[in-house]
Amino acid sequence: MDERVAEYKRAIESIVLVAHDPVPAELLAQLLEEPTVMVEQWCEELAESYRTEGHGFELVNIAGGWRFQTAPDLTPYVERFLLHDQRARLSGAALETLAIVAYKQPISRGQIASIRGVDPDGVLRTLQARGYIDEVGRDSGPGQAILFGTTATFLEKLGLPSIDDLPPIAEFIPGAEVVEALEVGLRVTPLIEVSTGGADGAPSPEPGRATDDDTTP
Amino acid sequence: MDERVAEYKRAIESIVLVAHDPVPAELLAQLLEEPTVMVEQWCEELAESYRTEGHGFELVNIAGGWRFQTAPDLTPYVERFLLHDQRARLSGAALETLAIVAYKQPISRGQIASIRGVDPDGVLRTLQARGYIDEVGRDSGPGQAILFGTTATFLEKLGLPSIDDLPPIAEFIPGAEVVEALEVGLRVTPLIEVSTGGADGAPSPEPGRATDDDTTP
Amino acid sequence: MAVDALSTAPGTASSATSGTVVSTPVYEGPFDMLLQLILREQVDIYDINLSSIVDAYLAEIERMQLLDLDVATGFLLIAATLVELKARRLLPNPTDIDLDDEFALWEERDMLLARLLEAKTFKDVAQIFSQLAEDADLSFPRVVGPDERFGDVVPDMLEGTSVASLRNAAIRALTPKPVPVVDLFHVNPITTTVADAVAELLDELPRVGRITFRHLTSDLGDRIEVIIRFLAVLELYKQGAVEIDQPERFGDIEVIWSADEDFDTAAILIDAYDG
Repeated sequence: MDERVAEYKRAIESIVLVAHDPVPAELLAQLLEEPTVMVEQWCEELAESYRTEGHGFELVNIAGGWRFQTAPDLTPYVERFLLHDQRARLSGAALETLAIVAYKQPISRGQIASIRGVDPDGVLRTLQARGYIDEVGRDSGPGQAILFGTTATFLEKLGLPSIDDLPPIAEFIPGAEVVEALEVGLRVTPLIEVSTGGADGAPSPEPGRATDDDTTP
Repeated sequence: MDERVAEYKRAIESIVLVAHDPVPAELLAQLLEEPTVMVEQWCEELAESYRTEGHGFELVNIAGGWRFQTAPDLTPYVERFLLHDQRARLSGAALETLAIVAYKQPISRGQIASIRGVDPDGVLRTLQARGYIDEVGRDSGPGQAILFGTTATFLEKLGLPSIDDLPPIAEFIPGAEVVEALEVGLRVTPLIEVSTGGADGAPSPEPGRATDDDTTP
Repeated sequence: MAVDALSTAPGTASSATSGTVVSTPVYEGPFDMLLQLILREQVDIYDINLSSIVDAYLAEIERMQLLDLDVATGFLLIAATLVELKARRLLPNPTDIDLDDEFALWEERDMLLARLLEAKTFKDVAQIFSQLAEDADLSFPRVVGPDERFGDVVPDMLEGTSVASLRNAAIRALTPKPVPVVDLFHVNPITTTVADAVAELLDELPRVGRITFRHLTSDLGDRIEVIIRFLAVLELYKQGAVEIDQPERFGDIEVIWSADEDFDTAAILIDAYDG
């Protein structure tokens, strides 16, 4: 039994070595004619053994499959060999748009525009050209707007196993202090009323600013 | 000392992992800044350790360099994978790149990059590995960029008698040089004094242009 | 190598001028500008006066050398809401308020608040994405594929690809993408001022009464001229000479002449864009 497992692990190594893209555990399971759960366990064990043996490569679960990649601490050597920095950095606008698409997919251009407040056309084109997003369907509404979603390349770019591994969006909803700052900033109430609420009661020389620090909900 | 050797071995593993061609020991020696004889010894030791640990891959010295390859006894698994891999179709990006080469040959990597807006390196290598395109010459310009063209295999696969039998594409599509000029134009600050209204309608030479031509390797 | 305009570092815009790269803070649209004004610089809405936003905006245009009309449209909308909020806060007598107007304004404010919060959320997510990508970029995947020993087994990747689909791919790849920027080969020094544009509008608007912003700017070649005219519309809105209506978000804006018969146009002209 142990010998067979060793054989399967060797087979996994050989298949992943020749693959262009991450190999899904399901595909490995099909090729080995073994259950997917077992294959997943063997992959984990292989990955762990590479780590403990201190190899220069690692086996990782990324974008829905397993692949070989170089260990992160060896980047200087690999970059020196490849002679160029292959990393394509994304602008703030591109990252924000990508974030919206990732969490709200499928999403139309118009919906992105209304969240960002700017026309996302150019950014969408760049993200699509780089393969991070793609058209995933059409809106059923009258305009039949194109809907966008993220791709496997996006997951690879972020080093994530699947879209479910994105951090939960709830973690990013601004905290009470931010909401408060915005509310104060956009307060409708006339200034006269606002400035009378202070505990000290003394009229401040700059009424609009006085409430900034001590507004309590 | 032993620790440094371990680090060098890891670096060798990482470099050879991403290399498309066998990596000469001399090149590894250069990258590690260590003597070639030492590098050769470390490669031998790595190869030996893979054998004794019974991995599914091996490190071999072939065609003047070191590379990873699958163990011979696992060939059935590898072949099964390659035959079953549903994803072995040309991606949209690859097809577009192939189309650009087909219609615009001979064409340099830099010219393709400026048309597609992304680095075509990986795609070109895939297309070349499949025998659909090949290097057909060198640019006469300062960079002597490699020029690509399609192969006989490409014509055969598409059932075309010759490259002249490709269906024509509309005249309005500008050549690569126009698209490139457009891109260059977008990168420079627009506050250039341009004399307008030449009677012949010829655009005046664009100052930013000259330096951008030699970005092709 | 093709360097696209988006590959600059987050939060900065690089403009290459004769070799030197100048980095300046960038507002990613009107929400972002407002967020930064309120949160980063910790200024209260009371301190945000219109002219300073307009100044910042013009400065931004000058730095970026690139402007999309939609950016301007979004900015105009938010500026309008801000002006209204500001006006309400400065109102001397709170009892003088029309309740319907008051609710409408609250609604607008809540909408703006909600959108700012949403914008802030994704801005923070973008930071995490940036970090994830940076970490992931440290590892290089093996994408070598099978060696020559498997040459016979590798399926033909062109199988199922027709000549027609290759032709279509060529058309897709070679058709230049529409680029929403100023025609850089015909940029002239900017000669018009906001005051000039206000004068033109004061001549035109009372005659036409109601006109879309698109129509109002259809004769203008340069985007910068469009922007200047839009700033002029904003100025007239501030002075209460026009009303602005936009039925659809990001749709065309209607400018409606709403001044009284005895509206003092001369006063506006003198006042226009003094700050």
